[in-house]
Amino acid sequence: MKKLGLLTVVVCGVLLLLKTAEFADWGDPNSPASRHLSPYFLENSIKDSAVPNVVTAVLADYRGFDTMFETTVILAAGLACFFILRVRKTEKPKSTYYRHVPTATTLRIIEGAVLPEQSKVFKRIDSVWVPFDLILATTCKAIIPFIQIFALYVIAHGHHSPGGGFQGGVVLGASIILMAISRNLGAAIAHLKEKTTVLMAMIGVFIYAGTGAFAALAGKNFLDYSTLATVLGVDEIMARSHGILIVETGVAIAVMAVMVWIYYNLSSAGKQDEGL
Amino acid sequence: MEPLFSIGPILAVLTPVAAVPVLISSKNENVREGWTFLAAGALFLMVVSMLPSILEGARLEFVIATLTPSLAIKLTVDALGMLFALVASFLWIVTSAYSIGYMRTLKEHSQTRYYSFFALSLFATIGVAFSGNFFTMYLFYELLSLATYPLVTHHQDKEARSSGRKYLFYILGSSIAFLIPAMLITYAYTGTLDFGSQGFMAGHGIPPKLLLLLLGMFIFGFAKCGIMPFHSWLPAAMVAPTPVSALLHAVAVVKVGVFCVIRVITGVFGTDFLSSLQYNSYLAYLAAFTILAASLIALSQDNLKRRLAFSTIGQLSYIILGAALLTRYSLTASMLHIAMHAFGKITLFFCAGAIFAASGIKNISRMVGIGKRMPWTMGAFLVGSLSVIGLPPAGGLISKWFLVLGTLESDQIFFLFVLLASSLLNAAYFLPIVYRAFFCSEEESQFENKVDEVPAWCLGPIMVTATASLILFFYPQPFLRLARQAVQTILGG
Amino acid sequence: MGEILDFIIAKSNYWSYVVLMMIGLYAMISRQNYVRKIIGMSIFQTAVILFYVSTAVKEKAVIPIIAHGHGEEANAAIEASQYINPLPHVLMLTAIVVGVATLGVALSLAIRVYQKYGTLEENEINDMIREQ
Amino acid sequence: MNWQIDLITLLLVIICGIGAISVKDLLGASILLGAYSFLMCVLWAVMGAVDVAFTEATVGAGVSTVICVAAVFQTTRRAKN
Amino acid sequence: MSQHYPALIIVVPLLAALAAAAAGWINKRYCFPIAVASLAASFVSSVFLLGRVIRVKEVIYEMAGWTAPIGIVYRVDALNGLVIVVVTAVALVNLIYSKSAIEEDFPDKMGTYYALYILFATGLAGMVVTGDAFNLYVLMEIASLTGYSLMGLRRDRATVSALNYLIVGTIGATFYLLGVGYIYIATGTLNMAEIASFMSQMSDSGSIRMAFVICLAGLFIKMAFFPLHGWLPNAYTYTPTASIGLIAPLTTKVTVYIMIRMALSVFTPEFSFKTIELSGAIVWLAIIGIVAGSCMALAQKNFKKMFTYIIVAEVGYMVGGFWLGNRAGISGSVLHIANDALMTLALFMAAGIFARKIKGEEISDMQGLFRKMPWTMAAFVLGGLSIIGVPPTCGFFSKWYLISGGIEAGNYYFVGALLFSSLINAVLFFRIFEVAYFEPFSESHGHDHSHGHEAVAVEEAPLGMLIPFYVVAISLVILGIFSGDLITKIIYFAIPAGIV
Repeated sequence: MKKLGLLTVVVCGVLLLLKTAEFADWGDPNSPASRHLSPYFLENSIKDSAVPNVVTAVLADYRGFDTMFETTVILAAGLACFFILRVRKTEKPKSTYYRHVPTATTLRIIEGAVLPEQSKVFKRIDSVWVPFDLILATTCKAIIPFIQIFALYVIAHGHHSPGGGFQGGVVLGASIILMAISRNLGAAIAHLKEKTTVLMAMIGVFIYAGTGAFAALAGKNFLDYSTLATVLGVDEIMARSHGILIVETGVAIAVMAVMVWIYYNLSSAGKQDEGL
Repeated sequence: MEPLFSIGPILAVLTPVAAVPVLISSKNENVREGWTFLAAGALFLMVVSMLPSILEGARLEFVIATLTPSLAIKLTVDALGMLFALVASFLWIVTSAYSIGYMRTLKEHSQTRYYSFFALSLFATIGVAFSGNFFTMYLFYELLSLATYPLVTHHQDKEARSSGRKYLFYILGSSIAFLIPAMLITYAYTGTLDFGSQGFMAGHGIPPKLLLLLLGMFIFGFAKCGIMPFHSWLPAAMVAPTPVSALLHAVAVVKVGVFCVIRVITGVFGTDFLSSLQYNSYLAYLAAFTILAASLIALSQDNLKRRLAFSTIGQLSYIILGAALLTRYSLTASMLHIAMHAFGKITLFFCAGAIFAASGIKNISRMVGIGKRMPWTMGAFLVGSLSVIGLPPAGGLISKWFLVLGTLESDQIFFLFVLLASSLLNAAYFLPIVYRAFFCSEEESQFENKVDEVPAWCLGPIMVTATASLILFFYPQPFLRLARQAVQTILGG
Repeated sequence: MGEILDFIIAKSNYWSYVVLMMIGLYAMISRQNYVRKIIGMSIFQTAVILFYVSTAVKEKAVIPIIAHGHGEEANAAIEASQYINPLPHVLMLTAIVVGVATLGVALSLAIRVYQKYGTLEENEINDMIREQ
Repeated sequence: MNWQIDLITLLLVIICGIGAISVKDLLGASILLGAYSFLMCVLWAVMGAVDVAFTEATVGAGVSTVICVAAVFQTTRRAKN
Repeated sequence: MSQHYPALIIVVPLLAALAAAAAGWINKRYCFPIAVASLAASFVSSVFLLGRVIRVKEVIYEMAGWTAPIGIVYRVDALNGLVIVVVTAVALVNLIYSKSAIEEDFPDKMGTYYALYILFATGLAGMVVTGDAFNLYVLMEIASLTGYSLMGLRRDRATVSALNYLIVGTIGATFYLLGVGYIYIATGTLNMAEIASFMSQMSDSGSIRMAFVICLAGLFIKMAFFPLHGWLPNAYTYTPTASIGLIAPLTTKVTVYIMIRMALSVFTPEFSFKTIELSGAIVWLAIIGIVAGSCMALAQKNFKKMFTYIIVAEVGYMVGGFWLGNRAGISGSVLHIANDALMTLALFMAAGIFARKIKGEEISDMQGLFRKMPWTMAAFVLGGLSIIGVPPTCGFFSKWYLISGGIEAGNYYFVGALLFSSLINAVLFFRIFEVAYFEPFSESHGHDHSHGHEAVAVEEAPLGMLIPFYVVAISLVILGIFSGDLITKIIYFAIPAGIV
């Protein structure tokens, strides 16, 4: 297998390398790729949708249909991870671990006995021993809100600066994942239940596809945001701009939810009792 | 002459198939068999209703589907097809009656399946008879192979399994390996597959060697015609219940094979084109070889059905020989022999089945004295034998006579001797059976008194076909006229 | 010397994409461990993204966010050659997301495989299957 | 365009790539994959693909690495041969 | 609504997938009706769309209202009009068929299963109708990702084979993506029609040639074309019943469609058949693939695995027929996409019924089945005959065109391979029929497979499975009879006029 692999790789590699000679030079402004289609986007994105970040304009408007399916890909991945991994009924762990917060001592409780889940003094922790680190926990607790605010900024400011629904959604999801890592999976799930993530994922994609379907129902082509003009009471250009914001929001919700969902399932191998 | 549009052909073809759902769903065996009769009768009437217009020289046509502008699935009724359909549909009625007697006497299992596939086989047979082009003919030909498989292997035991395997291997294998490519090559060269009165192969610049190859592929592809060396499925298929052997292996399957060969010679290659190529003589020699070899093998068979099977192989080659000689008389003989041999051979098979049903005996050596117990059956057997040998007063003489005239017409005396030798051999393997059945001393007789004639359901059909064989000697008109008309359209005049 | 350097600069991105791609491909074909195969897959996909992004680059151009896209200057004529080609970027955003989605599914399958067989080595798993 | 940075980063990316598929410790491999992604992101930022770089930084270097580490924790750290 | 058919085919199932997944968390009873309704709507739209395409030759739908090179357009002509009907029909029929199997196999993940199922169908349908090379990649990934997970959850081996499939499939898809990149670098556009319009000036460009080769290599991997077919048999053999009826008939066929689409409408026939001198080599690979696939099928004892090798051979038919480069061969190839989808569906439906009823997958487990389940076997026989290529089933007609294409091109090796494969298929299926027909039913069925609890009574399949099965089996014959109309009214217009 090794030799075969090496042979394949060498043959493919040499072929591909030889053909790079045919490409336009790196950074050549006159390559066909730069001359043909992209000038239209660059020159018209402001005219068409008043979005200075051309990438966002192309992503969510000109090629919005791609992006809808990109969101669907993420959703499909979430569904797939859930479908493959999730186990609903697991046997109760033989022993559970609790931390006595004031003294930072760890208690191991064997079968039967249960400490009050909602107690302020005792906290349930994962069986894979997690050293309690006050600095880590506090820092993370402190920065998570800032991360989330930054994520919202990225989403909302995608029209004018790098960023948008995807990046914002991922950052938002990462903040929840950070919570799960710095404390434990249970803490994250307590904040954002699995069912909520699923519904959010559906809603996120639905916002996107629904906007498109609205345009189709209103008589124009699917995903044509200019139909929003009458609803929002703005002209067609601004309607496109707002439409982009709406679908970016949908994307952000879906991506954030799915990222968290995938993490929940992967980090606990589908049991969702104990994380990393 | 332009063909007339008519829904007659499609109705006729669909009649047997229409009966199948009813057959499957009916729980009561009387209802089921009643339906079989009804379908058989309806089919016969439908075929007969088209007879007058055919005799007037018309051609009826119905296009089922068009594949490409030059290729369609279409049904055409002409004189040759009419002749064959008439034989097949009439004998279905008779065989249905016989089946009832035979199957009930032996208490066979899965009778519903049996009758359903019987009807399907008839559907395919009539389809072949009425095919308007080679493609349609091929479709129904293939369908027939599959529809008969469950009939051949009806007993579902080891023997049936190995025979079924052989049957499929020869029939399906040859058609996939030879027929499809031959058909496609032909189509690629000529751009049509519609039968013409003088074929459609001429004038397309096909290299002669390829033509010979194609002819061979067509003949061997239609392995149902039983020409050597592709004959050994036929004796193997004798494991089937006797009515199946009777209808399918004396009438439907093998006759479909030779019918297709006649179509290839007349409708695909065309007689003029073939005789200009001189390839017909190869075919004639092959047929002659088969005639003699099969007759000799038949002599050595002790199992009655196997002997009949080899006799069939020989008789089929008469038909091929007649077609291959390409003269007016020989072609007439060839077509006529389809009918004559059908009536004769089916009588013989019915008799073999009746003997088996009544006494459980399959081998000839144990049939000594049976004529005294079953005089009617053996009397019919004699008539059938006479017809197959070609002796008066049975219909077989007529076709053989024409065949002899054909060999004279073509100045090929060799084949005349083949025919004579074969007739002698036929007599040698049939007449002793009859003789020993009637003329033997009491102590030689192998039968107890309790062996008696078969029930009326069995005997009736035997009588009908035997009588028909006799009548055809005196009154061969319908078939002779159709055969003459068919030859006339081919050779003109 | 300068010519060679220019040539290297002009093509180095394309060369390295090929190299990376082949690294990934090699890992996917030859490595026995499934996680390593999956890592190889990730590298493989990223290499193609590198290729696309490299095609978008224009010399002396800036990122594709229109300067002064607001207010009164918004209607000023836009010179397309000033900005980097945005289209490959858009495509590659999608490709990155597809990449992480594939990675997630692959890893969950790998976890499942590990739960069943207790190993992630392809040859060991094949041996186990053969023994069954 | 800073081709020097570009070349050096390219070199580093390749080294990280080779490292990620060669180390026997899968956790290390995952981290190297993260480093690879991050360097890639730098590379793209240098090339002016800011949106792509941003996405790669969050998705590739961030979430991908995390789920990779998570998967390694759920399976095994050791890769044979 | 009629102008939105191309969008409806895709969007209705997409929305329904969301609804089905959500319903799985709220009330599971709604999942199935939602799924069926959406796929039915998709099917009806595609039929109407085909009707419209027959009238107007080409339907273009501009997503978001942006015209061709700027935005993404869906372009439906006779070629994909036909394929889309097949895709949606197969997805719909198989869904109805596998309701009980889904309820049995995945009781607690039903909603997710339905959502993945619909998304898979959506992805395939999108791949068929899209007119944008990159959009195709995204949809391909949707179909692949959902496909991996639909495969991955059954017995132990399913997961490993799904993982292997994922790795191979990703290589294929990424190669395709790279090929699109090469096209983009040379032409600067992603719209298929526009690429084709540039192709006449581009035909000597090295990157276009490279793009062609890379795309083709990627697609060959995904469709399991001969030397790259290793992943398919394992992946398909261990796939759950409900999924296999969707994945096996459609994945390879849609990929073959994409190959045809790329060669005809992106790279243009002139380039694909003349400039690039690869077609001869590809036909040769197809010939070897047909023969090897058939022989491997002959060596199998497990009937599901046997079917998978038949798929490998059938891919050889389609690819080989197409690269013959003449009208008959391409017609046969396109016709075979439709026919083979239904034939494969029929086979795997039968396999699903057998797997449920006899709890075994060996051919020897099928003893006496004609007696026990005559209706199922009757339809199965029809499917088998179609694979063999016996008239009047549809399998015969596509083979007819393929062979006549081979004769026209003078490639008698291809003709020989097709006939050889037909013969082998005849042997394969009659071997099964013989076991099921001649050998008496033995009561020991299933004991060693069903883990202790008593063997399930072997009897006729429930109507919920039988009726869809019969719909497919009968459509094999109907499709066969009307294949002439299919060729003259639809497929004829799917092939560029330059090809004779």
